[in-house]
Amino acid sequence: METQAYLVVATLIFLIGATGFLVRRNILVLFMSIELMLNGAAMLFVTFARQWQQMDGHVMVFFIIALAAAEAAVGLSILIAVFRLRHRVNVDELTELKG
Amino acid sequence: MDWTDIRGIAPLLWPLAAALGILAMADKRRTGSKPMTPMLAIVGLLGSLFAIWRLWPEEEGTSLFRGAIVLDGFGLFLGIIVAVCSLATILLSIDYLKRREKNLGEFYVLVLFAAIGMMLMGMSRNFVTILFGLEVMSISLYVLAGLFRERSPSAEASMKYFLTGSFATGLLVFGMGMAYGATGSLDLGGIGIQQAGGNPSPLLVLGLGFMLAGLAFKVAAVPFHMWLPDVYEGAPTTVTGFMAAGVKIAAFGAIIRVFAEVYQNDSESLRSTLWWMSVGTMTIGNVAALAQRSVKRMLAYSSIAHAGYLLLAIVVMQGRLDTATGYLGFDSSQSVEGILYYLLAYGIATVGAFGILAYLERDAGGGLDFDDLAGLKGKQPLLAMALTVFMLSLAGIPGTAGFIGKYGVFAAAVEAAQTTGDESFMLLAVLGILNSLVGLYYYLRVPIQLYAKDLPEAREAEVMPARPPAFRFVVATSLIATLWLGFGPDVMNFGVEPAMQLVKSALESLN
Amino acid sequence: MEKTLFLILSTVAVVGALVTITRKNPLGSAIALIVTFVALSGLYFTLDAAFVGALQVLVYAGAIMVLVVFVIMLLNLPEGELEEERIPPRRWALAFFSVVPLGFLCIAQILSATPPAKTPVAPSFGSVAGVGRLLFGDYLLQFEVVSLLLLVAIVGAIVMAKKKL
Amino acid sequence: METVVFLIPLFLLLGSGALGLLALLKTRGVKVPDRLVSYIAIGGPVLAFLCSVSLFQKVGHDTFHAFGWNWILAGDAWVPVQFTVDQLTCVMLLVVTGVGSLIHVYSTGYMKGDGGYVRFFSYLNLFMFFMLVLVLADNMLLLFVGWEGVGLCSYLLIGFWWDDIEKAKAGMKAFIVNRIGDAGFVLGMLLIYRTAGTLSFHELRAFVGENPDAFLAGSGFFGVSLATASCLLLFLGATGKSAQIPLFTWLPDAMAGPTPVSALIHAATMVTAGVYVVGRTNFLFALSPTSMIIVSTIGALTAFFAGTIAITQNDIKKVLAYSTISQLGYMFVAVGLGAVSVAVFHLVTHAFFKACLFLGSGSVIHAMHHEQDMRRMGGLAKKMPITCATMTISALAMAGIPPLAGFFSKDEILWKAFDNDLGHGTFLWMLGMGAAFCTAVYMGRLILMTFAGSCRADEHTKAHLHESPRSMTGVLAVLAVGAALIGFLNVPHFLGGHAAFSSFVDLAVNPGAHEAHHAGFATEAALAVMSIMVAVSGLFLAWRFYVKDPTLPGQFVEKHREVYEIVNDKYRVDEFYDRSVTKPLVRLADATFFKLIDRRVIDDSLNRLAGVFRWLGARLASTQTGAARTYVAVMIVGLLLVILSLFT
Amino acid sequence: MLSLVLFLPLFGALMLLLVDKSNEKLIKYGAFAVTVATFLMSIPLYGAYEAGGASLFQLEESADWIPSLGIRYAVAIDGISLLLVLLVNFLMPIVVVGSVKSITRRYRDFYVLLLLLQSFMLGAFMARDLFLFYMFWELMVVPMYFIIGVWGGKPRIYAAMKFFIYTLAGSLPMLVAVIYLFMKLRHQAELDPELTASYSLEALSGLSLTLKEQWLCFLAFGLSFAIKVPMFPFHTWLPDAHTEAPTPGSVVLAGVLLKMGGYGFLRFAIPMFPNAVEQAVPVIYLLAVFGIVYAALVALVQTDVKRLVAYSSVSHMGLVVLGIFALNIDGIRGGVYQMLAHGLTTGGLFLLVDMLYERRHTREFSEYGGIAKRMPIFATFFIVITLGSIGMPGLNGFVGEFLIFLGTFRVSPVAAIFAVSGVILGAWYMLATVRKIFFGEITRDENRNLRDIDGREIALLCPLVLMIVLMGVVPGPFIEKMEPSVRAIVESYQSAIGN
Repeated sequence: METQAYLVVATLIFLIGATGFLVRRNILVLFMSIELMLNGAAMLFVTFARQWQQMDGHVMVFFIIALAAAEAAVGLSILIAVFRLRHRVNVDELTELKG
Repeated sequence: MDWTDIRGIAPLLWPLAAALGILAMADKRRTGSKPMTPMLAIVGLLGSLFAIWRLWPEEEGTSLFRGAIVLDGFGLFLGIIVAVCSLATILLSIDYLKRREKNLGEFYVLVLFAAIGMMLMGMSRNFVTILFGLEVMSISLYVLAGLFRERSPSAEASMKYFLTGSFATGLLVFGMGMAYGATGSLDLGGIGIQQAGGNPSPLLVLGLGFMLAGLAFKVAAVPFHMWLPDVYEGAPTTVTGFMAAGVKIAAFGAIIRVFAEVYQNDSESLRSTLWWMSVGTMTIGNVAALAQRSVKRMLAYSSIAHAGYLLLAIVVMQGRLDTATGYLGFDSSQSVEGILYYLLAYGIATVGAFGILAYLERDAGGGLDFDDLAGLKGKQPLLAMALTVFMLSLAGIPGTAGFIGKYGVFAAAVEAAQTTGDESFMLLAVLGILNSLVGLYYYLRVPIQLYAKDLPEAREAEVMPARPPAFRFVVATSLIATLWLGFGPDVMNFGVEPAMQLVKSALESLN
Repeated sequence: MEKTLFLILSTVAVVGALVTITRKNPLGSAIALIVTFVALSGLYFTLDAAFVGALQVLVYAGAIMVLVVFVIMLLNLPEGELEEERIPPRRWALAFFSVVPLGFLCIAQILSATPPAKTPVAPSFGSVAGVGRLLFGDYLLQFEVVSLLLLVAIVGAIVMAKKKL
Repeated sequence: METVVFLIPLFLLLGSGALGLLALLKTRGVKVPDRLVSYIAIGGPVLAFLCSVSLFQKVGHDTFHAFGWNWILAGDAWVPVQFTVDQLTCVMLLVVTGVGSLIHVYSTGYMKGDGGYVRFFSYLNLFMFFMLVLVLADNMLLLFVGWEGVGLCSYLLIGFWWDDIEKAKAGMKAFIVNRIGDAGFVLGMLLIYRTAGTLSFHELRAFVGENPDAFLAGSGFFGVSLATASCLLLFLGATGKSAQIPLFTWLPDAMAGPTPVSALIHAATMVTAGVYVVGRTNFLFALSPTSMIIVSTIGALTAFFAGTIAITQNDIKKVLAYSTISQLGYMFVAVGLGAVSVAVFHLVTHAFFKACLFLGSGSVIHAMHHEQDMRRMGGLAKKMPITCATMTISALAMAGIPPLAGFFSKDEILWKAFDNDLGHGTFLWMLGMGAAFCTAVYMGRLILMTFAGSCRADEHTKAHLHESPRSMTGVLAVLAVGAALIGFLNVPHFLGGHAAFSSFVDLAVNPGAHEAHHAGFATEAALAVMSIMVAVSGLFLAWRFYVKDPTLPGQFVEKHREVYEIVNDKYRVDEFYDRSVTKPLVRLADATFFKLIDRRVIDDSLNRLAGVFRWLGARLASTQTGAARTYVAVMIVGLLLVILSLFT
Repeated sequence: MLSLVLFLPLFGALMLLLVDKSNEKLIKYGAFAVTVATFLMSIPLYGAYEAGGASLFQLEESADWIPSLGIRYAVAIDGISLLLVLLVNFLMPIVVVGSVKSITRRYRDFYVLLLLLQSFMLGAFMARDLFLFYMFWELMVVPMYFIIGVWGGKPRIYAAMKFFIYTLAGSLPMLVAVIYLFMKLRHQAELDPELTASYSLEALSGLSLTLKEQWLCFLAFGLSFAIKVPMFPFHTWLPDAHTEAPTPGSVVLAGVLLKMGGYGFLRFAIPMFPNAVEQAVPVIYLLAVFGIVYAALVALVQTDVKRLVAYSSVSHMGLVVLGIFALNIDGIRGGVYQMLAHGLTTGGLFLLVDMLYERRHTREFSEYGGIAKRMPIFATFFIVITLGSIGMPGLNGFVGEFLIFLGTFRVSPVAAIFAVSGVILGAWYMLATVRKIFFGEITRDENRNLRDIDGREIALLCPLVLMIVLMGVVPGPFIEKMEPSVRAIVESYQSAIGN
C-alpha cells in the first residue's frame, strides 16, 4: 500500500478535527477535535517513519500521546473551573472578553 | 550523556530543582503563605542565571544530548532574558497574589516550569525539543492565566487560551510531521544539511507553513493573533507581563532557529509571506490598540505590534548554514542582534509596566482603564515616572532601551536592503517606522493621563496600597535598566554584541 | 489483504472522526472517538509500528478517553446543555470554505510528492526495544521534558480543578 | 572732523535716550522738572546745528567720509557704518538741525502741560537722530536705517495721543503705507547691489560713470532696463515717504499728531527724504529717461491733484497737509528732471514757509482750544497779530508772490518743467501752473478764513483767544523771516543772480555740469510773469469767495456737487485702497487661509486621518468578538493564505 | 569644555531631583544658578572658537560610545553651532527667571524638564555624530511634550499630542534615512579598506550617493526639518503648541527648537544631499515664499496674541528657509542670523505676552486696549521688541532679513519680492497688535488697575533688548564667527553640483 494513502487519511483526520473546532460549540467536543488533530499528526509521523525506515517518528508519536494526555488533563481541569462559574460548556458563551 | 550534558542544562535544572522543592514542601499546610516558597523560586532562577554565567565563557556552540539542544550564546542570552523576566514576575507577584489571597506555591512552580520551557525553546535545535519546550511553557501558562479561576475573566482567558493554543499546537505538530516526512529528520541541523543547495520539497514547504502558523500563534502574529488581547486582559496582570515578555522571547527564539534553516535557500516565498505577516501584524496591532480604553488591553495589542517589528527583522534575516556541521549561523548578525536587543528591551519594559499595572489594579479586578490613571502622578510620582519611561521605551524614544532595540531592528532591514538590493526591505522599514508613529499615539496617552490630567476628587482621599520592597526593587531595576540600556549595548559588559561574538567564535571553532 | 485492511481501517477511522464531531451528545462523540483511535492503532500496525500501535490503544483509547468520559460524567451536565441543537448551516459553510481548500492543498501536495517505494523493514522496526533505545538514547532529554510536561499538567490540573486550594 | 560728524547724530541720540529714561522714570512717579526736559530737548538739536554750521563752513568744495565701523557683510564686502558730508548733505543738515531746533523751541511752549511732555521730546530727538543718519549716510543701507527710523518716529508721534484710537490708527497707517514704499526701496537696493556690488553712493556714482552698460542691461521684466527698474523701485520708496501718488493717503491722516510734529516731520524734513534719495541717486535716474518721465509726471500729477483737494478741505491742518503733498510733487517734478539743486532749493524754502504755516496753525489751534475747523475760525488777526503776520508772509511765499522765497524756488521748477528735453515739458508746465493756481487759492482761503472777517467760534473760545507764548511766536517770526528772505540765496540768472545755492548743491550731485539753455532769458521771464499772474489771480479768487461774498462757495458747491464731493473726499482713494486691497486681503487671510486652508484643509484632514485610524482601530477591535471559534476560523484562513503564499 | 557645557544642565536637573519638592526657593534659585553657570561657561567658547582656524570644527571631544555600531560620542562646534549654542544658553536663564511666577505648580518637575531640554538642545547643536544628533533631536521632543502637556492651557493635551506626533512623523523617517546612510557607508567600507563604517558626520558626508538615494534621504531628512522649522504646509502644530504651551515653553520652542530645523537643513540636508537639494530648491522656494505670505496673512486675523506670534514665527522662519536655500553666502548668512534674531525677538514677545497673561489671564485682544497708560514701561519694551521682530533697521531682525533678501534676490527676484511683501504684512499685524493692546481708551475695568512690570521683569527683558540692539548695530562679531562655516557649506554645495 502506498504511503500516500496513509497520508491522505492522516490529513483527513486532522482536517476533520479542525472542522470540529469550527462547527461545535460544546467544549468537550472541541477537546475531542484536538485529539483528532493530534492523531492525524501522529499518523503522519508513523507513516513517514515507515517510509524513511527510521523510528524517530515512533518516538514522536509516543511523545504526542503524552502531549495529548497532558493537554487533556489540563484542558479538562480548566473546563471544570469554567463550568463551576457558569454551569455551561458552551464555548460561544465565553465572550466576556472582547473588543 | 555525560557531565557536559548535565552542565549544559544546569540553567534548566536550577529552576527545576526549586520547583520540585516547592512541590515537596507542599504537604498538608498550604505553602503559599510561606515566605520560603517565593524565596526558593528566586533562588532557582538566580541559580539559573548563575549557571548561565558559568557556562558563558566556555560555551562553544556544542550540541548536547545528541543534538537535542545546543549551547550557544543565542540560547543562553535568551535564557538570561527569560530568567530575568521570570524573576521579576515572581517578585512582583508575591504581593499581588497575597493581596488577592492567591499566594499559591503552585503559582511559583508553574512560573518556573514555564521558564524552563522557554529556555528550552531558545536552546533547542530539534523539533521534539521545540515542541515540548513550547508545550511545557504553554500548559503552564494556560493554567497561570486561569489562576484567578473564580473570576470569570480569568477562567475565560484560560479556556480560550487553551482552546486556541491547543489548536495551534495541533498545527505545529502536523507541520512537523510534514517536515519530517520531507526530510526524514527531526533535527534542525539534519534538515538543514539535507536541504542545503536544493529547493525545498513541497512537503517541507507545506510543513513549514503549518509550523509557521503554530509558532506565529505563540508570538501572536496576524492572523494568528486574535486570542491575545482576550487572554492578556483576563489573565492575572503579573502573569500577563510574564506572557508578554517570556512567550515572545521563547517563540522568537524558536522561530529563528527553525526558519534560519530555510533561509539558507533564500526562499523568496517564505520571505514574502513573512513580509506580509510582519506588516499586517504591526499594523493591526497598532491600529487596534488605538481604540482601547483599558491600558492592559492596549498593551496587549501593542504586544502584537511589537511582534510585527520583530518579524520585520526576521524577514530580512540572512541565514547561513554550516553544511559541515549543520549548525546554523547568521550572515546578518544585525538582524539577530536587533531581535535580541529588542526582546531584552521589550521584556524589561513590559514586565515593569505590567508590574505597575498589577500594583494599580483593584483587588477585585478592574481599575486599569486609561481614566483610572488620571492624575496618578500626584499620588505616586515615582511610579508615574517609571510607567512613563516604560511607555517611552515601548514607543522607542531615544534614551531608552526601546530605541536601541527599534534601531537594531530597522537597521537590520536597511542593511539587508543595502546588501541584497531588495527594495521591499526598505519599504518594510518605512512601514515599520510609520507604524511606530501610530504606536506613539497610544503610548503617549498613558503619560498624558498620569501627568496632564488631574486626579479625580473622589480619589483624593483614596489610600494606595503599600509598595512592598520586592515591587519597588523590580520597578526600580527595570527603570534603571531601561534607561541604562538606552545608552546602547556596549555599556554593558555583556550584551548582545558579546553574545554574537560568542556565536561567531563558536562557528569558527566548529569549522 | 493489506489493501483491504487499510481500506476498512481507514474508513472506520474517518467515519469515526466524522461521527465524533457530529454527534449531539458528547458521550457519543467520545465513543466514536475511541473507535477512531482503535482504527488508527490498526493502521499503525499495518505500518509496522507495533509499539506505538499498542500505546495508542492503551494510553489513548484507554487512559485519555476514560478521563474525558469521566469528566463528562463528573460535570453532570443538564440534558439541554449536553445536547446541542442542530449545527447551523452557516458554521458548516464557514468550515467548508476554510477547511476544504486547506485539505485540497495538503492532499494535492502529498499526492504530488513521489515517495520511495515501500520497502520491507527490519524485524526490529517499531519494536519496543527499538523505540526504547531511541527514547533513552537520542531522545533522553526530550523524554525527561515530557515527564516534566506531565508534571506540569498534574500541577496545573490541581490548580485549576481542586475544589479548595 | 570725523568726530564732529559723529557728534551730530550722537547729541540727539543721547538726548533721546536721556529723555526716554526720564519719561519712564516719570511713570514710576519720579518728579521730572519740565525745565530740565526742555534744556535737554533743545540742547541736542542746537548743538547739532552748531556742529552742522561748522561742517558747512569746512566743507567748501570737498567731500569727506567718516568711517564708523563695519556693519553688515554682504557678499564679500562689508557695508560700513560710514557718514559722508558733501554739499547736499550740508544743506540738509542745516535744514534739519536748523528748522528742527526752532521747532523744538516752539514745542516747549506748545506742549507745555501735556502729560507726555518728556516722551514727546524723546521721540522728537530720536526723530532728528534718524533724520540726520538719513542725510549723513554714505550708503543706501545706512540711509535705510534713517529712513525706517524716521518712519518709526513718525508713527510714534502721529499716534502720540494714542488714547484716541483713531490717532493710533493714523500712525499705523502711516507706517504701513511707508512700509509698502520701503519694500520697493529695499528691492531697489537689492537690484543695485546685485548689479554694482556696492551700496555706497559715491562708489555707485563711480561705478555708473565707468560702466553704465551694467545698468543698461535688461532686467528681465518686460524689457525694462536695470536702471529703470532700480530707479522705479527706489521711487516707489520715495512715493511712500514723500506721500506721492499712489501712496500719499497717509499724510493727511498723519495730521493727527501734535502740530509741531506735522511741521517738522510731515512738512519740513521727513517727507522730503524721498526727494533727497532721488536726488542722491540722480546719476542712476540719468541713465533711464523712462524713469525720469515717470517721476516727473507723477510729481506733477500729485502736485495738481493734491492742490485741488486742499481747496476743498476745511480742517486747517488738512489743507496744509495736502499743500505739502502738492509742494512735494513740485520737488519731484524737478528732481525727476534731473534738476536736483532746484528741487533741493524748493525743499529748503518749503521747509521754512511750511514749517511756519504749520506752527502758525498750531498757534491758532492752541488758541482755539484744539479747534481745527476753519469754518469756526475767522477774524483772528486782531487777537493774534504775530501769528497772523507770519502766516500771511509764509502763505504768500508759498503762493509764489515775489520776492518771497517760494517765488524763486517754484518758478525755477516750472521753468525746468517747461524746458526739458524729455518731450512732455508743456504738459508738466500746465499741470504745474494748475497746481500753482490751486496753491494760491487754498493759501488765500486759509489765511482769509482764519484771520479775516468775523469770528465764528463759540463764545467760550472767543473769550479765551490769546496770542501764543513768546517761545512760539519767536519761532514763527524767525521762520517767517526765513520764508521771506531765503529765496535770495538762489536768484536765477535771468534776474541777474548767480544761482549760488544751485551751484553749491550741484557740486555734490552734478559735478561738472553746465546749465544748458534751450530757451532764452526772455522765455524764462515770460513764464515767470505768467506764474505771478496765476498766483495773484488765485489769491484774488480766494478773496472773492471768502471775503467779498462768503455765500459764493456754497453756491459753487451746489452747482458742482458731484465734482466737489469727489474732490472733498480726496478722490476716494482711501476707500478704493480699502476696497481693492485691504478688505480682500483680510478676507483672503481669514476665510481662505486661516479658516479654510489652515483649519479645514490641513488641520481637519490630519485630525480626520487620526480619526480614521481610531475608527479603523475600533472596527478592528470589534472584529475581536470574543468567540474562540472566530479566532480559530481566522487562523485556518490565515494558514491557508500562508501556505498559498509559500507556494507562490 | 563642550561636554561640560552640554552636561551641566543635565547634571543640574539630576541635582534638582534631589531637592525636596516643596522647597520652592531652592529649586528656582538652583535652576537659575545652573542656567547662569552654563551661560557663563559657554561665553569662553566664543573666544575659544577661532573663525578661520585650521579646521572648521573645533574644540572637538569624542569617545567611543557604541563601537559595535560605529557610534561615537563626538561633539564639536563650528561658527554656526557656536552661535546657536550661545543663543540657547543666553535664553535659558531668561526663561527660568521668566517662569518663576507663571509656573505655580510642580515647579521642580518643570525645571528638571527645562534643564533636560537645554542639555538636549545643546547636544543637537554640538553633535558631530549623526546618531548622537538623532538621539538629541528626538529626545528634545520629550521634555517639551511634557511641558506643554502638563503646564499648558486648556486644550493642552491635544496640543501636546499634536506637537509630539507631528515632530516624530518627521523624525521617524529620518531615522530610516540615518540608518540607511550608515549602512551604505558600511557597505562601501567593506569594499574600500580606506573607509571605516561610522556615524561620524565627516565620514558620512564623504559618501557618494546616487541621485535617487539622495532624493529619498533628502525627503526623509527634509520632512523632519521642514516640520520643525516649520514650513507650510507642515506648520499647523505650531500655533497650537505655542498657544497652549506655558510661556517658558513657548519661548524655548520659538527661541531654539524651531532653529533646529534650519540648522538641520544647513548641517545635514545641504551638505549630504546636494544634488537632490539642487533639484528640490524650486519646490522649497515655492513653499517658503507662499508660507511667508500665508502665515503673515493668517497672523493678521488672529484674535489670540500668542497664536499671532506663533504665525509670525512661521512667517519668519519661512524667511530663514528662503535664505538657506538661496544657497549662496548671503542667503545662508542671513538665514543663520535671522535664526538668532528670531530667537531673541520671538522669545521676548512670548515673555511679554506672558507678563500680560499673568496679570489678566487672557490672551484675547479684545480684553485689552489702552493699557499703555497703565503699563508704560511694559509698552516700551513691547514696542522695541516688536520693532526688532518686524525688521527695523538698527535692530537685529533687519540684518538677517536684509541678507536673506540679498541672497534670495540673487537667485530669484520674484521670490524676493514676495518675501519683502511678507515683511510689509509683518509690520501690519505686529503694529496692529500693539495698537489693539496698548492704544485707545481703556475699555475694560479689569485693566484699570494693572500694575506695570516690576524689577524682575525689567531685569529679564533688559538683556534681551540689549542683545536685540547690539545685534542690530554691530552684527560683525556674530557674522565673523559664522563666516567660514557658511562659506564651507556654499563651497561644498557648489562643487557638488558641479559649479
